[in-house]
Amino acid sequence: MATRARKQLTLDARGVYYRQLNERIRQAASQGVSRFVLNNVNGQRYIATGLVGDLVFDIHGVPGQDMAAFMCGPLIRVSGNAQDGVGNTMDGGKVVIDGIAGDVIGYAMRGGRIYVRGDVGYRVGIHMKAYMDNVPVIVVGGKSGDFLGEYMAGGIILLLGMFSDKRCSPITGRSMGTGMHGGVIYVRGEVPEEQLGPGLHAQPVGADDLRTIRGIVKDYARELKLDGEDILSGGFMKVRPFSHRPYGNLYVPA
Amino acid sequence: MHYVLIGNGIASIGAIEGIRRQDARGAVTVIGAEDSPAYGRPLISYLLAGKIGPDQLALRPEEFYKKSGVALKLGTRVLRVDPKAKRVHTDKGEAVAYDRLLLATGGKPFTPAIPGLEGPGVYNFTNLDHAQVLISLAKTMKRAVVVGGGLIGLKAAESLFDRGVEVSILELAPRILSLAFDENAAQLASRRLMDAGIAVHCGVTAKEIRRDETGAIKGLLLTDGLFLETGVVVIAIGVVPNFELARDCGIKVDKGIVVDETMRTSDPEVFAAGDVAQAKDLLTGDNRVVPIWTNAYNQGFCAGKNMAGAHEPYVGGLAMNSISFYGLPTMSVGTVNPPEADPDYEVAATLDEKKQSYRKLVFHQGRLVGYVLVGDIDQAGMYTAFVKFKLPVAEETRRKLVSGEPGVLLWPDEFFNQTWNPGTD
Amino acid sequence: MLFRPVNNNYHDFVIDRDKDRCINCKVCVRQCSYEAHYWDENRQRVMHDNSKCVGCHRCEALCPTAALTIRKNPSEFRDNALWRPVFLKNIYKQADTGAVLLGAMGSPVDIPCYWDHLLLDASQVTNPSIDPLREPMELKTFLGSKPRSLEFATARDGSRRLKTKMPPQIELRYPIMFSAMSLGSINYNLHLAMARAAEETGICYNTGEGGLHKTLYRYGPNTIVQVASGRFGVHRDYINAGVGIEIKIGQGAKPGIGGHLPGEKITAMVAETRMIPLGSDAISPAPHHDIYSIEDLLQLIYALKETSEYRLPVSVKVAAVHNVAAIVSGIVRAGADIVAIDGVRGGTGAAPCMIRDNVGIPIELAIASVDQRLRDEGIRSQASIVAAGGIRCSADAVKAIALGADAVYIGTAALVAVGCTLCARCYTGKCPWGIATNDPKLAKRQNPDLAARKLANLIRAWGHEMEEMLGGMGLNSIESLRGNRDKLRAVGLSREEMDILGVKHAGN
Amino acid sequence: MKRVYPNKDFCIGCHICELACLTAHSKSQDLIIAYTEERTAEGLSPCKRVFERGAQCVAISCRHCDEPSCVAACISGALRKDPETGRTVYDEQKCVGCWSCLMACPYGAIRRHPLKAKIVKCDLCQGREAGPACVQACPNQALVYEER
Amino acid sequence: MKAAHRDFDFQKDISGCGIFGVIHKKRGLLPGEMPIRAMACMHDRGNGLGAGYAAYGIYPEFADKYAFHLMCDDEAGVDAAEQLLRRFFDVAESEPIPTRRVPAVRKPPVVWRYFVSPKKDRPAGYRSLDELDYVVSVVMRINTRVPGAFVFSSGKNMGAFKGVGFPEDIAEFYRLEEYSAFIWTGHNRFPTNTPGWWGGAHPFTLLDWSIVHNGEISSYGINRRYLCENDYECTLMTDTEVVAYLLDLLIRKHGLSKQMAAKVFAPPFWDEIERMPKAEAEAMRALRITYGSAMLNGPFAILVADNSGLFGLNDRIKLRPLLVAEKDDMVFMSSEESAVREVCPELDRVWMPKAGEPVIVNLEA
Repeated sequence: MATRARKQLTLDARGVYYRQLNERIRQAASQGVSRFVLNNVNGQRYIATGLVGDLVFDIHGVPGQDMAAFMCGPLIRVSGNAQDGVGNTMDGGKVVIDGIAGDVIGYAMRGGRIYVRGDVGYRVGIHMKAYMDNVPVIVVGGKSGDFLGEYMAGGIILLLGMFSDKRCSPITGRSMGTGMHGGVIYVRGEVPEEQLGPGLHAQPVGADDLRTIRGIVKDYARELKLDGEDILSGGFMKVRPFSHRPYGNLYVPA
Repeated sequence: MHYVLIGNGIASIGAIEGIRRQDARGAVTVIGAEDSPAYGRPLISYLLAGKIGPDQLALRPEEFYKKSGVALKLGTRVLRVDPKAKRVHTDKGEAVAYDRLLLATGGKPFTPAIPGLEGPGVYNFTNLDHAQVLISLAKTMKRAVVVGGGLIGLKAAESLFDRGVEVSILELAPRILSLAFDENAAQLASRRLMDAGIAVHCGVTAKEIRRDETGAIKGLLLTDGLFLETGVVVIAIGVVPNFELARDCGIKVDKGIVVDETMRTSDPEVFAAGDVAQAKDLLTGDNRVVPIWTNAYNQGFCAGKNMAGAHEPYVGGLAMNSISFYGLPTMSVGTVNPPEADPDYEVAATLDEKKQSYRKLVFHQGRLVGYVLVGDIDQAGMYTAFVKFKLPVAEETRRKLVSGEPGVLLWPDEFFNQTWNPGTD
Repeated sequence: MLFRPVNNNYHDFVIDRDKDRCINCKVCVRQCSYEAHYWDENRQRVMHDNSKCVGCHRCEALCPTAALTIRKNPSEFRDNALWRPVFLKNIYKQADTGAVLLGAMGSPVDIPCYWDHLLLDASQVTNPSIDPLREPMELKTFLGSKPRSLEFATARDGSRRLKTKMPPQIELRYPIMFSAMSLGSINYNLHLAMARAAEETGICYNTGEGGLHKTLYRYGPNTIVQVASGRFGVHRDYINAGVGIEIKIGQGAKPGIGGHLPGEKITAMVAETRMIPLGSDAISPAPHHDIYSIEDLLQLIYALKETSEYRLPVSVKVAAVHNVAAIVSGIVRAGADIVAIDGVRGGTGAAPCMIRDNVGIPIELAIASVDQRLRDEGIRSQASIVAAGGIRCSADAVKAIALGADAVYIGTAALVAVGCTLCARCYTGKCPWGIATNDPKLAKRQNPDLAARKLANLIRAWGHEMEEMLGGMGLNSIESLRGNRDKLRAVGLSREEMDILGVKHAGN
Repeated sequence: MKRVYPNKDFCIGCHICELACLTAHSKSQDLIIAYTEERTAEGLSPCKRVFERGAQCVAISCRHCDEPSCVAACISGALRKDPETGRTVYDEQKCVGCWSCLMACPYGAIRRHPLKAKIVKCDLCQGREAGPACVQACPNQALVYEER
Repeated sequence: MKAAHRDFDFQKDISGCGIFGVIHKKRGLLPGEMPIRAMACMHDRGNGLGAGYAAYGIYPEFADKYAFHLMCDDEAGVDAAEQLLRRFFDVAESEPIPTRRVPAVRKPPVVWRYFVSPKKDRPAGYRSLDELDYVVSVVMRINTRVPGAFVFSSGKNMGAFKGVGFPEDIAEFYRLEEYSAFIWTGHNRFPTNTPGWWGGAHPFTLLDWSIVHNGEISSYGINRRYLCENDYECTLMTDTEVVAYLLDLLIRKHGLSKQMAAKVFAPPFWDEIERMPKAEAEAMRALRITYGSAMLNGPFAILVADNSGLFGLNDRIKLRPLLVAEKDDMVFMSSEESAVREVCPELDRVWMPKAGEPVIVNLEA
């Protein structure tokens, strides 16, 4: 994909309001531009939000909220940190963040991949869902805040805990996987039981899981120029929902 | 346009209705040898049994011919057809010109060569005259022998028996109903007849009819040496196509009159239908003579439409028989006795002797191709659908068919909708 | 009757079967999805089990000999104004199960209904009432943000051209829409029926939060797509499928509470549309986890506007709660083009009873205070207001509009139109009327042809009544009614209530 | 001609059409009497038949085919096509109970009379002002009576 | 922003009427006798509880000054109002409006007129307003805050004369035959419910807008709330005031033409809009969507005058009569033809405008 000649547009985003920036991107995309280099991005929201198709974005700077929301197809590389809401309800494509990312990453995401090299904030991967061949994946190289994978209904979260600035924190915050009723969370190393949501337990991974992890890590390492074998050298545990109907017995007809 | 139909049976009725579907005006003339308006030949047994009166014989109401604009020439025999001049010559000395001609002359009873056959007291069972004679004879007659254990023979036996006559049936084959039914069905039917009091002799036939000096029949000597005393012999072995008219005027005949898919004979203005025609069989696709009531009507109908200018192929006849013996209904449709060695056929049969009920389904390459029902016949039409429409029979469907629960919901969706809800998505 | 918990016998209904009329035809047996009627082999006749009856009246409605009457169970506890039987029965159930009381549809408790305390005006002598049958009468309504003023250019030929760029609008032939009811909570047949009825009557239906089935995209011009916390079936094409997008924050029947579609209702079609696996629960959390503050709402509103390239108005639906006026003001300032407000009497497929019956405020008060607040702040034209939650008849709708709403949503009324009897057991998935069920055997009780016709009839009937009421007031266009509280008078309300509603007492 | 068309997608299997059919063809014209008395005493039975298969069901009766197999099969002339109305008409007087039509009709639309050697078949409620009773009674419009 | 709480508590008046207007396009002066006779001819359209006139071009010597007509319950009211007036304006001239005693006119208020210009040094809080808003705010202030005082006319080179009585009585009271004007409007009122209040009579004015109105505005409730959002207080218990304020809002503040303002008041029906050419349809659609709350619904015929001309407008299903006639440079608008014929028997052209179609006559420069 990278080898194909692409019509490229380089934009200096300094001081450009997001609405103009995104309008410009949409317009260019409709005219056949498929590679965007955005320089001096600083807080512009909704970059690549709602975009479809084979587009590539190289973002230099700090993109703003809801980057890649509802996105379906494009590849985004951020050479820095990202803020909150990356990949909100994202459908497909890939977001690679060579830094840390904020809260609520991949909310209700149902396809595509989000790779973060460093730490992520709270409520990452909540409400992720899968259907048939659409299986969203989030890989976090560092550590995550609380409520990772809350309400998770499908997809894969891979938490490595390796490239983190938070030396003393546990690999994940509290209430991981609360209300989870689908999908799987893989964690490199041990999962502190007290950090798990009610009813959840970490189990050792099986051969199938390892095959899945290996596939994901390979791509992750390639995108972020990391040593995949080093990542895979650690042990992995997994957290799965104890029921696909966690609240089935909570109610009685009045 | 003048349509002339020779023969006044069900094929002609079909033809009249077919012609009128297509052409409201053209003149239609029917020439019939018998004196009465068209009647249902199978009704003869009902008449003979006293179940219906002569007034109930007519197939169509009196006004039918008038409303259909048909001129009737009854009691008239056609002696000759002149295809070149497009005329038919009758025994009344008339020459009737036609534009299109239908030969619906039906079949004639097959009479075996039995010594002593010639003379009084021998009847067949295919026309009204004989039936009327038998009715009057039945008052005095004590015993009768019916030669032939097929459908006609059995019905003849039953109706005579109902008139108080002691009846014996002779069947050459090892069992009765050998053609249309299988052994189990025959067994149940035969049991029902015997329980009623009819004597059934299988594997034998008449060797000789013995007569007294007046020529009256004394009795019948059987091939196994038994002698049955009787005054009356009813020959009910079957019918053969009555195709002499066609043959004599050069129209191509084989087992019957040869017709193409539009029921047209080798003469383009002459059509044939009914028991005389050798037409397409639905299941095999071959042309053969299938002397079945329904086929006769359908062929007549199809011929009628095509005579009047349509070009609609005959879909093919399906052999089917429905007959009851003392309240025990039996039915057979399509292929019921598949070649035993052929592995492509599969038979599923359920027999319940106590309930006198029998169901036999014959499958061929994922399709139902025939069935026999005895006793419980209420689902018959639903089975017929599978045979007639050649519907696919998947596992669940097969199970349902075999367990006696066929239904329209087992039809493929698309076919169901086309059939029941045409014109919708 | 033996061998079952005692409180099963404290059932709510009894089935009254008239033996002279019952012919044992089993229509009731086949219709009752709760198996309250059954064929008794021993007795060789149809029998029933009162404890299973939920009071849906399906059997009564279909009994061909009118042999059945469903009655309230006459068995009563000793009179106690405080400890009414419902409280006792609920406690018995909870003591047995330790579970949360679940209810459905709008709250059955006696929360004051202000529609019943408001009366409409009519013209007499000094101005003429207008006859809607013969004179033009306009109900056409546009939802969306309106500019404060317009600029025109006049061409040389005298024709005028609009210079102001108009924000996107949803055009409605009647100021009524079908409320959000998700595919899954109700079945496809009703979605199709709503879509068709909306198309036929020139209004909109709301998909609810369960996505949009692929065959319904063709009804886009009459569709508002909803985005809720579960984000079921939400993707770019979905967002762009209709004429408006609605962010669901809350629901009148359960403000502050999420939703939960049980796995039983997740059939193949529902799973496909929601983009979730077959048979697993569909959980909508109480909040959108990307919205914890008003600026987050703004963020989502504009994410949706970006995704729809600013072609579609964005609506935000909230439950009517105590501070609704301030909340709505914030929502309008966050960029919403439409605000839908759902009052405490709003319907639901499932809600904890305590929430349903005790949280929220009536829609009448909410609309009045929101409309006034937005006018006070000079931002009323920036967003349209849609009132929802217990609109039972066209007069309710007219009153809502006179109080300040632009249009109303009807949910329960639409379901009643197709047979719902408010038995309030939607969450069982066994709706005998084929509404709140995806069981193919039950769902087909809703023939979309029939349902669409009934829904369209309802809209037209209400429309006609609204025209009559409007004509009676001497108005021939709905915009002259909107916010026109002069057309309302209160009966039996306190000064305080009238102040909030902004109406005078009748006689004044 | 107008015919009754069944829609299996919306047949709810209530069998009310059968009851309506029964009543419309009863002497009493009263469902209760028809069902409880005439049905047992006189063998009154409906021309409709409801098929069920899992969640599916459909109520069928005579299609009044353009070229009906039953008419072709009828040996007594009891069944024929009325050229004026297009209906497939049945004259009970003439029926001899041979069941040929029942066998020939691939739509399963013909039934035996429970007590007599006669068949029962839909007559589209001939003479009934409101049209076929089954259509009128169907609570879900799974039966329609229309020209197609 | 203004909290207009409990504004719903005001009751609008309900009345029937007769109206008349005449304009001389070339600014030829028409004697007061003309509108007086015309109105008298339509005597039976009123019931003696209100009548009034507006006249343009009557104060040429003070043409650049705002002419304030003030009515007060008593001298104290005049003093209070004048005191307020002088805080905001330089007063060039003040005098009682000449009147004569008429038996039919009972308990007249004290009427006074001032010719004023805004002070250079305005009081604090009023400095950011443009001049017209400044004038309006003072009018509103007097009308709402000064007990017993009411400004019933405040435009330049024009004046309103109104009160409780039949038109001919009110004309006699104000000695109108002594005035000449190039635009006259007149009004005869038939209130069904209001007490005879002088301020409630027509014309209703704001700056140099004057409105006479026949009919009832059924949309009053929402028109008033819409105006309230836009900082107009409707306090005069007459639906006519909304017309004046709406004109001020639409024409002066939003910059719409009279033509467009008329379309706001009486917009085309949706089905008509659908049949219009695209650009026109788009304009009308936007107009209705944006200004739905300013639509005047109910029966009305109104005559609106200002220093640029006269325009007449009907509601869109023409529930009230309006007739237009031309003679030379004069254009007449009236509820009844007889009133016009009374003062000008020979007419060049007479027609009834279509419902909702404004008739706009501008003075030539």
